[in-house]
Amino acid sequence: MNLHEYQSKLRFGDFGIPIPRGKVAETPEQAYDAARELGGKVVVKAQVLTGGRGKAGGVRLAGTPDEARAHAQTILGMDIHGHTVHKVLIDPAADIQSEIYFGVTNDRGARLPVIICSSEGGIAIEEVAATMPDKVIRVRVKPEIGLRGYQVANIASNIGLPREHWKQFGQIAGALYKCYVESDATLAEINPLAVTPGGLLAVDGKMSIDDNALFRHPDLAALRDASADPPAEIEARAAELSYIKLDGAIGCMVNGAGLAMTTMDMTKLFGGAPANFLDIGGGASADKVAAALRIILSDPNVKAVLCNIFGGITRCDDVARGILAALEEVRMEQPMVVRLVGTNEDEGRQIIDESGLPNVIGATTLADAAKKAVEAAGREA
Amino acid sequence: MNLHEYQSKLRFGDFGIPIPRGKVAETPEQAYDAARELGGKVVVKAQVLTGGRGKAGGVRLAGTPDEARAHAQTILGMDIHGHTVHKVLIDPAADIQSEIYFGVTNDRGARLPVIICSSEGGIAIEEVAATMPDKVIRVRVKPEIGLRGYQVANIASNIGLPREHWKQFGQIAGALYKCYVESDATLAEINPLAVTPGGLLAVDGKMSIDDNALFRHPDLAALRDASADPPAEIEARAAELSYIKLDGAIGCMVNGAGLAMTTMDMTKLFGGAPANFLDIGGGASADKVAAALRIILSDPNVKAVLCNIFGGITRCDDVARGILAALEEVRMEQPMVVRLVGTNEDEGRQIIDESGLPNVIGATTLADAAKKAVEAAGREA
Amino acid sequence: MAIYIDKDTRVLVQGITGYQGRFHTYQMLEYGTQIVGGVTPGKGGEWAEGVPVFDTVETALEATGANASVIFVPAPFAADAIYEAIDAGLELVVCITEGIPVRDMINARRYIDQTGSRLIGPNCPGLLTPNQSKVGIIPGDIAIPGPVGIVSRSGTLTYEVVYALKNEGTGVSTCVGIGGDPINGTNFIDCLRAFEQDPATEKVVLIGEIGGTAEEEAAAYIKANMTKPVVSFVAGRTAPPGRTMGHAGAIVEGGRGTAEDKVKALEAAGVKVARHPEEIPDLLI
Amino acid sequence: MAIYIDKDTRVLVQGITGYQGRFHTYQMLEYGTQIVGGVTPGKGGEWAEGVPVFDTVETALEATGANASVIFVPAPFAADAIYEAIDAGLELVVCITEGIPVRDMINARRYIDQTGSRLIGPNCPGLLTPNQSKVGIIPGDIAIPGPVGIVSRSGTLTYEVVYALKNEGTGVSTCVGIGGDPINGTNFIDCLRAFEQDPATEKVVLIGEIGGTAEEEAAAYIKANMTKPVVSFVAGRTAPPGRTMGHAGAIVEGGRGTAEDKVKALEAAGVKVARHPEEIPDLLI
Repeated sequence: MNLHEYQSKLRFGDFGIPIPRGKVAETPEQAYDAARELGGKVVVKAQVLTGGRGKAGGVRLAGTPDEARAHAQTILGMDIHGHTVHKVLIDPAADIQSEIYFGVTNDRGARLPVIICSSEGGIAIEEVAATMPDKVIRVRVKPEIGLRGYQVANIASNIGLPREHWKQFGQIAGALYKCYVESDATLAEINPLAVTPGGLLAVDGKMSIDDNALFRHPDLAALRDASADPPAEIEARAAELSYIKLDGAIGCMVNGAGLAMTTMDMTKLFGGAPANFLDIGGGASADKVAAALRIILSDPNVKAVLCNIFGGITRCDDVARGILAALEEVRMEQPMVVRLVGTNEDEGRQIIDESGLPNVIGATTLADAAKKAVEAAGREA
Repeated sequence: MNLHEYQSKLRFGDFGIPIPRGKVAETPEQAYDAARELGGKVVVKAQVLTGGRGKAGGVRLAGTPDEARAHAQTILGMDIHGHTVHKVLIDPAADIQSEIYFGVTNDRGARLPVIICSSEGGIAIEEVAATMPDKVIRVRVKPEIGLRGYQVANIASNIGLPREHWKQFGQIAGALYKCYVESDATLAEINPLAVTPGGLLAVDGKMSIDDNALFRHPDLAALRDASADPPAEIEARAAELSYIKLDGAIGCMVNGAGLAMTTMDMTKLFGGAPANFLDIGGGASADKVAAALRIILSDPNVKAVLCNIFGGITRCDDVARGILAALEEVRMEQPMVVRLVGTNEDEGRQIIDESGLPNVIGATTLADAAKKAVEAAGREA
Repeated sequence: MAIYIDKDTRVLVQGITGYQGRFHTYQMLEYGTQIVGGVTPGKGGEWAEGVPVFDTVETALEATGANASVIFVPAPFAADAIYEAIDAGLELVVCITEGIPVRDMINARRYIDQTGSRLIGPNCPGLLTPNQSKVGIIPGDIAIPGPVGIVSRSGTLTYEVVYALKNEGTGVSTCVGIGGDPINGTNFIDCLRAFEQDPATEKVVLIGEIGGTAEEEAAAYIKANMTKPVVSFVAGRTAPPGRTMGHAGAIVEGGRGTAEDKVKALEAAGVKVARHPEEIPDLLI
Repeated sequence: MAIYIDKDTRVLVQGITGYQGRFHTYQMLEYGTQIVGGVTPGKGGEWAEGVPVFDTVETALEATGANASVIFVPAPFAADAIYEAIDAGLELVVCITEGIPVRDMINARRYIDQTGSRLIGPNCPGLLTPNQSKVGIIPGDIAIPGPVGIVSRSGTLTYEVVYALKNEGTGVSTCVGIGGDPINGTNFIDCLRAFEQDPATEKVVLIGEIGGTAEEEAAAYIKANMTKPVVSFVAGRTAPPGRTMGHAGAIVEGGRGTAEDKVKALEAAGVKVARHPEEIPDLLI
């Protein structure tokens, strides 16, 4: 789960990291009030869970409250890479002398948290890594002893940070690592960490929280902003399904992520294209299957549905019942290829067969199922 | 540094451990008010940093506010093993069905924190260990993974805790371990952890904090109650000296704990007895030496002083100057044996010699110094 | 012979009284696995599917002499179950549970590496040595005994492969699902090494997916160390970069870990890579 | 020959720009120790006592090829200095700092045990190999080279013994102060083993004190493994039970760790125990 810039920075602030004393506005008038209260120049920043908002015009400098209102007027409601802007952050403009990148994430290969730091902040770290790899410092942290002061001194030395900032840099580094660990984050980054006449300042920030750990962070879970998510993804999350919309015509319903990807791959192999990734998970109930089918059919691009279930924990008869339940609510015009193999496969097939559904096509092997789905989608298109 | 019962329990409460909703009273009237506010039976408990207060009459049950006032009247000002009672805790009397001991300390041999638990709570755990060793459960904790739920289940099972209390017991165990770690404690114990009709309750508690870690716990350092400490120990702490009063006639001033103990041992070996343990530490300044001498001479039992310095970090000339400085303030009637060896020993001896102090006796070896001190104390006695 | 489990493996089920624990205990017993006990704190003394339940692994171990455990406890408590099994000294710990926080697994894996125990998973289907033992949730009837060792990051995709082999009359020595999480206890290389040494295994199937660099590392290992032929399949050629494809941890990180990269690395190591799972039996011939 | 340090030991001083660091750097240089660099974060590029100062151990190591360090940084930062030295791969780390919190040392010791480095201390006077090297704060002029190895939990008490030996014309191979803290890096047994193997050491003096069970464990080790004669002294016969005698961690726990217990255990292991430190030279003859 990703946090907005303003949410991330407030959390950084809770851990003692210096952040701008900004305000969130949801209307141009609120932006005006915020700018007036802050005084001086402000930055109006779109709060959207996607990158590249600066280039998209979502970040603008305002010299007066009126200008702030005008910018907010422009930015609020703007669409940035498919995300609608509902909030802007009004931050006092900082007098930035130089910009540092400072982030924490997991190094999967080393199976350790890793600090990533660069003197070249203010731009995407991937860009720095690609163009100036020497400028990206990576320091792994052993969780049992945490980020050590000496490691921070090494980093400060490596990025050539002036010594008068070392002490504060050490505090910020320690605080960000603590924030990362205690938030069960998978990413916590400050970019830029600005060097200003008043010291270091976390001018922009981003956090991603491990979804699997939200059970122990109800405060963070409550920060989820689903307003920009497509309705299908919201419904999928509610039903505990993994769903990602894609551009093809074949709606896929599969149990297991690996098999789901394979099923997608095979539609492509046989000349089609998947409309989505959808994993109904292990031991899926009929309810879950029904939700999955509703979500798939809500995509107007879908010309055919491919349901591929290899029963293990999941029972084929549950899946069959789920399909029937969904079709009582949702009208399905498209053909559906159904392949049920494994636990209770006979019972599952029988339920489908006896339902007398007109558009249902049975399949034996995975290849057979994929070919039939591609053909069916082709006929419909 | 030891915390009072009421301080320990308040800290336990901060970590989510259920504690009685008691109140501290410094006068009988406050005790009356507290008992009236709490209602019902209360226990009036002397707050002193020593054990055995129950047997000494420092813990009494009161049925009414008047009775609570009367008990407080008796207990306040009481001397318990050399500690004067300045505060009482008024706790509601708990309906105790059984008593558990639950503590955390360090197992030095294993170099790990260890949980100690017993179904036989309410009495000193040393007694249980001596008389019913099977009833004392020890479970070591690996700090990098902390106290695990399964370890707590093992403990609950071993002490025969009824299952309806397991969940709460797990929460309390986790909280006490967390409290122990985050307080840099060397001991955190609940005794008894009472089983009551309303669940488990930390009826009595004790904490010792690692003095060396107080720098990172200003809140805990502020809880120090020196009111019962002898003035000499308070002055020693202020001067960063290690001082412990003993019963003999030879005041010892030594640098280094091991050498200080050895010097004490040698007074005994040659027929005397040490009046104190006093380590002036490494690199002691003249100020520190002066404070040390003042503290030694404040003990009326002291018949002779034995100053044994082996210069390493500590410089003999600094020590000599400290002695002279102290003697300008404090009148010393007793003879003082001075042995200065090591760094700047010649300069040190010269300072002492040139001062023309009448009572100062030089010594060469450690044995020579100890013998001379015993003789001098004997002459004075 | 086989790897990791065989007919003598004596298994405890941690979380035996839960829905999944109970269901799969029944399935494992039906298959012939020696399930010698179950563990659910607070339910010691009960029975589940004819198996005695204990409060703790320690007491279960004393009573049963188990040497392995399989974990079905919910994600918030799964790391604790792993520590309990490891601290009790079990040789093999199979964690089926999915959704364990990454931080829990980083810490657990560091801890396990200091012990002599082997963890399989988490978020894995477990192991199957046909006609001897199954520890986990792999449907037993989809495999027959034979000379092919299988190691996979996936669950149901593995079943497809095993089932396709059976349909062609090819059997399996041991099938190991190592799980799809970014941090797990046993990786491809551990299993490849074990299969290389296992006399019952003649050929190996490695089933990978996008994300991470485990397949690339496996390829390097195969090139340097494997004498037995390896056939592979990699899922996720059509997955868009930068998106997480479900809980499998299949993340394409900064251009690394694409299916193309993995296929290329494996082919360069002499591995035949199937275009789809049902091609695997042909490539094994 | 000697143990742990000799004329080839190349030493970094961590905390070189502090009062103690600077003073003892001068003393060590005077004695002939190879002090090749110092470390103080934020002071890289400066010089102290003629020695170059670096910001970090890593950079100091690259520039100097040191293989040991001695730590004089204040207690709140000492654990960090230990981790820095260990992580840089130094073979020997000597921590003089006293007053490090117990919890810091519990964690540090667990960490160090997974590495190949040796920590001496904390709260110790360091090591002295006469006429070759001194790493720490032991006054160099109180010892002459010779065949007696010394290991001690104490500081100034050790100096007394070394000095008494010198006064009798007896020299020292290496003197190791392991420190008085409850948790330290190197114990009696480590040093006894090293002395037993060191050709330059013919006899060993072990200086203990009340508290803990280190002397009892050393006695058991001596009985089982030492062929060289051991002479001992134990401080604290007059210390009252249950009180802490200063920072030395000399705590009598539940009746264990008394001076009498320790003397008894040592004598039972064939060790001659002196009644006072100045008797030791006689017992060595």
